[in-house]
Amino acid sequence: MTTQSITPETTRPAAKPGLRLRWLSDRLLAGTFLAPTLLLLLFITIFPLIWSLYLSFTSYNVNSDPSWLEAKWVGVDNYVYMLTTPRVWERFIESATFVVPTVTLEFLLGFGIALLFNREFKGRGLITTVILIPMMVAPLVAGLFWRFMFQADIGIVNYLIHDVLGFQPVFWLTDRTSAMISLIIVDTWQWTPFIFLISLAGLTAVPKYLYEAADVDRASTWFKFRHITLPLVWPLLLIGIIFRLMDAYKLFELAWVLTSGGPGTRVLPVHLYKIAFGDFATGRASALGYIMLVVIIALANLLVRAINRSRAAEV
Amino acid sequence: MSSITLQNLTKRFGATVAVNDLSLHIDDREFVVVVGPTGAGKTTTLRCVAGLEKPDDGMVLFDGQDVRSVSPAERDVAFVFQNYALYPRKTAFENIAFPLQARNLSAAEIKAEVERTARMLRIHHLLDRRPAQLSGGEQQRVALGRAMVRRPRAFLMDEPLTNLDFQLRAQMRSELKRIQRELDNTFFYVTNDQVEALSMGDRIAVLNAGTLHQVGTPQEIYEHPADLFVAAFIGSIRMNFLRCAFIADTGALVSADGGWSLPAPPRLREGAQKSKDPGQLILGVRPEDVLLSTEAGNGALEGQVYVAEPLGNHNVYNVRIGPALVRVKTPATFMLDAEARVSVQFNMARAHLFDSATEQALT
Amino acid sequence: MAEVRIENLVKVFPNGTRAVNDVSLAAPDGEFLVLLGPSGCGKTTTLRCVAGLERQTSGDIYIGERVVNDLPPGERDIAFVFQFYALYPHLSAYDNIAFPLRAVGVAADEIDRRVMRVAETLRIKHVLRKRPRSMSSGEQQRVALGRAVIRRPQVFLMDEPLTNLDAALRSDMRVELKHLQRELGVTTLYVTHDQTEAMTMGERIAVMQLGDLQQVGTPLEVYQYPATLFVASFIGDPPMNLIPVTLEGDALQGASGHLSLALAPDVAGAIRQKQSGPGLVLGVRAEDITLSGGDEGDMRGEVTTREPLGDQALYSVGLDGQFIQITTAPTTRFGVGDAISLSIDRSRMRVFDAATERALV
Amino acid sequence: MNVQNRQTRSLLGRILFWIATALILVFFLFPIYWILITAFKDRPDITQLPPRFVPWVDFQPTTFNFHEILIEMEVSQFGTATEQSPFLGQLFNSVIISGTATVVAVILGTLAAYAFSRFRIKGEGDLLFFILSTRMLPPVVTVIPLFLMFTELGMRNTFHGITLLYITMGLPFVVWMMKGFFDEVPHEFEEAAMIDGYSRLEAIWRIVIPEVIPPMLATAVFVLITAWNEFVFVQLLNPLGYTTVTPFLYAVVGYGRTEWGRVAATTVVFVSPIVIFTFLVRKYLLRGVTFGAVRR
Repeated sequence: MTTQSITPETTRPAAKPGLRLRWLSDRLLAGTFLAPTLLLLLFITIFPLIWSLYLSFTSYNVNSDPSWLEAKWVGVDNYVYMLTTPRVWERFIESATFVVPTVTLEFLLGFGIALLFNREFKGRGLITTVILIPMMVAPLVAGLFWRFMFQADIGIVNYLIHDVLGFQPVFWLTDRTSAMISLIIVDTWQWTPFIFLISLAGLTAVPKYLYEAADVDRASTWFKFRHITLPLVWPLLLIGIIFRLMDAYKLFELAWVLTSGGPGTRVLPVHLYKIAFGDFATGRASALGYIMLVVIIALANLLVRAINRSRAAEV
Repeated sequence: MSSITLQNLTKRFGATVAVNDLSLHIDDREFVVVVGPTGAGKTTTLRCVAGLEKPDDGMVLFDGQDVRSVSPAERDVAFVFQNYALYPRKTAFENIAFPLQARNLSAAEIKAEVERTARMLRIHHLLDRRPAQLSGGEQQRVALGRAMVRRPRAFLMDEPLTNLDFQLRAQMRSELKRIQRELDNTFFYVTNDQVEALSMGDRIAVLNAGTLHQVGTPQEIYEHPADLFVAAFIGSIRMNFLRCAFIADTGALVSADGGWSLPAPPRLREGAQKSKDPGQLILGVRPEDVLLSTEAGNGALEGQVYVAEPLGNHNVYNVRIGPALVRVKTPATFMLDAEARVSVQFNMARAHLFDSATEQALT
Repeated sequence: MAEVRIENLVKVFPNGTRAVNDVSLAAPDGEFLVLLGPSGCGKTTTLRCVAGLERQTSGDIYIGERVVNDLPPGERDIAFVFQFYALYPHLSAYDNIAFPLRAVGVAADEIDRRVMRVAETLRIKHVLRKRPRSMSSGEQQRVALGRAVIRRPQVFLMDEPLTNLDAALRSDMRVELKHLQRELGVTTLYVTHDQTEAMTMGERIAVMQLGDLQQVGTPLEVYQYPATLFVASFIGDPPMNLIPVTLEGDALQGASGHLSLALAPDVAGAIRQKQSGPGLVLGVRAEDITLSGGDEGDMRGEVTTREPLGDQALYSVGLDGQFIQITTAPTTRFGVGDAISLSIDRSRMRVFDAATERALV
Repeated sequence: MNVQNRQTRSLLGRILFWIATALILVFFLFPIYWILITAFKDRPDITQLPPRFVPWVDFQPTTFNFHEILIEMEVSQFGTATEQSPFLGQLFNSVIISGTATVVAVILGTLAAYAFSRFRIKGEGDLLFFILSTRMLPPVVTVIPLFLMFTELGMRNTFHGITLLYITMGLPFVVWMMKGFFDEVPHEFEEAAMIDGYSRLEAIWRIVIPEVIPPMLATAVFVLITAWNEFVFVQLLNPLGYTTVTPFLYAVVGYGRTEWGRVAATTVVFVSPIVIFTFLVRKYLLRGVTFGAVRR
């Protein structure tokens, strides 16, 4: 047998003994791996949500009612109230006044900076990293930084406006309009880097040969931007924009820290917080929370679709 | 060292049927090549044998024993993946030793076995490198080493040569064949390259779209393709196919556009008569069975050179005959000008006839 | 239509890689010239310099009578076909093909006429409304060709355009592309790593390795008379057998005496005169060796493997630790382990200097 | 070599480019610089107008503020009475709470991610979307029922309550990130090991996990940062026990006349690890901030 020249006479070794958990089928393993995560999410996220769904149909007040079990069932009254009272609609509008300009500004700045930095230059790696620091710090901290700089008397921003440029100082955090502007500025400061990061990734992923083909074909710079850059970066940008829309809509901490939800910056989440923990109207707050959830779930759906589409395009 | 039998194997992924009612027997110590284009179901078949996929229907037998409930680890087969699946953080030595560590072997035994294998594959000097530091060919050998280091019941190979450049591929072909002879073990080898199939297999199974088209020795497959697909897929220069009709009165084959008529020898005549519709036939002629000449010959067709392709050891002429383009293989010394008018003769003794409705061979 | 001439082209990349090393090369008007070599040999860089997509470090590039060294790609009157086709993703096939004409302001009806004609030739009329993403790779390939063809440029530059197609489609496209080039008569520089493509398509082949030009010649010249060991090993399927030998008297001797090949005195003399050292390499093609069962022949060995390939059989014979490959008619039936003798066709062999790697005779 | 390069080559273009770059850097980095130097200023220097920009030139740096927050804090206007600063204790809480939450979340999430990546799971897409959506919920909405639940179960002001919450907040992120990374490890790796005689569990432990250690560490850093930065929940759920740094920071601002020096010093101590981590995981930032949705 020719085998012998290369196969010394050893018997086929038996499998190593010991704890190998071979009886664990893939099915069982999948269940074991998934269970803790799903259970925790059910216990800490879903169960309380269902509870609060129940409460949203009661007149429960955490301060005055002895127990939630005895809270009065009021049907859809809370929802009706929340959707009909003009105060809530004002909050929706205030939220929109914040979300739309902020995300637009972040998009323009972030994409613009990405276009600017989409080239080889000295220090590119370092600069593109330090620019990202704002989005890593807590919104609370970002709020503190700027609250300090926006101080009407000793703040550096007013020093610049008044002492250097010679304009009237601005009461940044106390005036209705300028409070909103401050909020927009700070959010832009913190989250433009996010759009920048996504845009830059999109830009560097555009295959170079497309631009070369356009060069050979004598295409203009505008054509290259319009027909090569934009369509190829857009799927990613869309993901970034939807992320930002969701986050801006949820924004709470920044407004809370900057103005404590003062005039001009009482966006929806701040309003909700004040109903829940100022008035302790738990039932009503739960109802408003659910109204907010509907919007956020719609946005999340958009996001997942955008992600899937850009994944499909990658293949 | 086992025989492998597939019985009515079927595997679906959602709505797509990857393998459709496949039956195939591989003898102990036989080298069987399953060949087919991408998506033919070759890899799925192999993965069912390895136990990496569960068949929806049918079964896999090793030495006549159903292995349905046997896990991949206990099937005791070796598998070489197309992308080699070498562990990037382990050295070549550690990669090859990995299967042995699952068994009761001392470090010294493992070392001896790994080095024996490495020497056989001539990668002994590379054992302390990591996969990233190895060339494609060397990685390929390490992957083979990991399969060979233990003595499995069978080797399953999934396109192991596909990622090599062609010079290396040719070299590895004969080397793999030699290794199989030395190991004297069962090889179940999957490829999309008909050259590999012809050159390495004791027998070849041609698979397309999950269906087995033909099983046979390389010679049988090449000389007697069972249907149009096999005829087109096997052969380095594709077989020529010409639509024609059989005229029973004259015993002639007439081209679909009426441009030519050739007398059919008895073998083709018999074949044509087997068809339900002798008016719709396909004549198949291999490029080496076409004869070109610059002088008009008796019964020859008229054609014009469309594109000439010199390959060094032979030439391929693409010749227009009416609307059809016929590939002709000639010796390297046979030179024709571009656009030259030529006469073309088919070696009808080696021609094939297919039914155009069933696509089955009639001869 | 114009001649393309490259003189002393050197390209050094900023990281110090010398991609192209003093290459001079000319493709006469209307020629199909193939640049062939393994990846990293500098063939694509050369092509990109001709296109103006890279600026050469030194050397001159002529298209026709013009020096185009400093012209941007758009002004060189060339068309470039990229390996990945480089179709504009958000334009239809029609608009992709029409694009080079629109860029120079050709009238709409003229554009339409020309696009239709090109689409007809390339048989892609049915995909004109589709976008690249929804076309097969073969269709994308044709659209990319269409975009190149429509301008009637002076030169076609093609960078591995067939690499991403499957085997059957590739051999069909080879024939079509070659035919199309001859019809149009446009000078073409074609880059590939596939020697089959080079042999079958090129009027001449320029073989490159590591930035150096190794040989330029017709397919048959580079096949039968390779100038260097590299060309011998890169061209041909199977590649040329290369056997280390020394010249003793008027005979070539293998390392262990299994090979002895008497040469004509004038051939031996020529080798002796040109060789730089004792080491020589005998190069002989697989089809230029005949096998026989008898005792006479230039070398003896044992069949290691026999590979039936349908239209021929490929034998490997072990000799001094290497394997000699021999192709024969499919009907020969030597078995594995058979002792056989091999005879070499002396009129078709090549002898190389092992040190300089250049051909001596 | 396209147009962009040619632009950069022109001198005017380069000057404009660097001016723009400088403006961008000032906008994004000045606030950070300003807090940093404020932390090293004396009380009078902080309120000086015109402001003092350059240490040692404009003002003399001092560690006074750090002394206050780390060791003892003046509580009267005249610097006579002092008390132990609560900061160190809360810093310790922050470290152990976010640390524990990170370790547990990464382990559990990694297991789930492996299951999603490798096994065929019924309704996989829906489950994944469900997991993602829990993370997208506005904290102000979820904090209401959580507040009630924690109160009912006596989990307010406890270590396990807030840690459990942070684990759950980190899980969706770990699952999505790690699923992406597992998807990139060829499944042939485990298959080869399983054919070679190992069980799947061994294959995971010996082959797959070593392949994903660097991205797993990056994922851990992101979870850690999220827990570290969290404010709304800890403020409401743990005001009296196991309070972390964020409520402290908020409180420092709140004490009537704000002691900006203390705020700045606290912030510097609090943010420094974040800056270091940002540099450590810069390769994974894009994936991190998009839940692994964008992989380039």
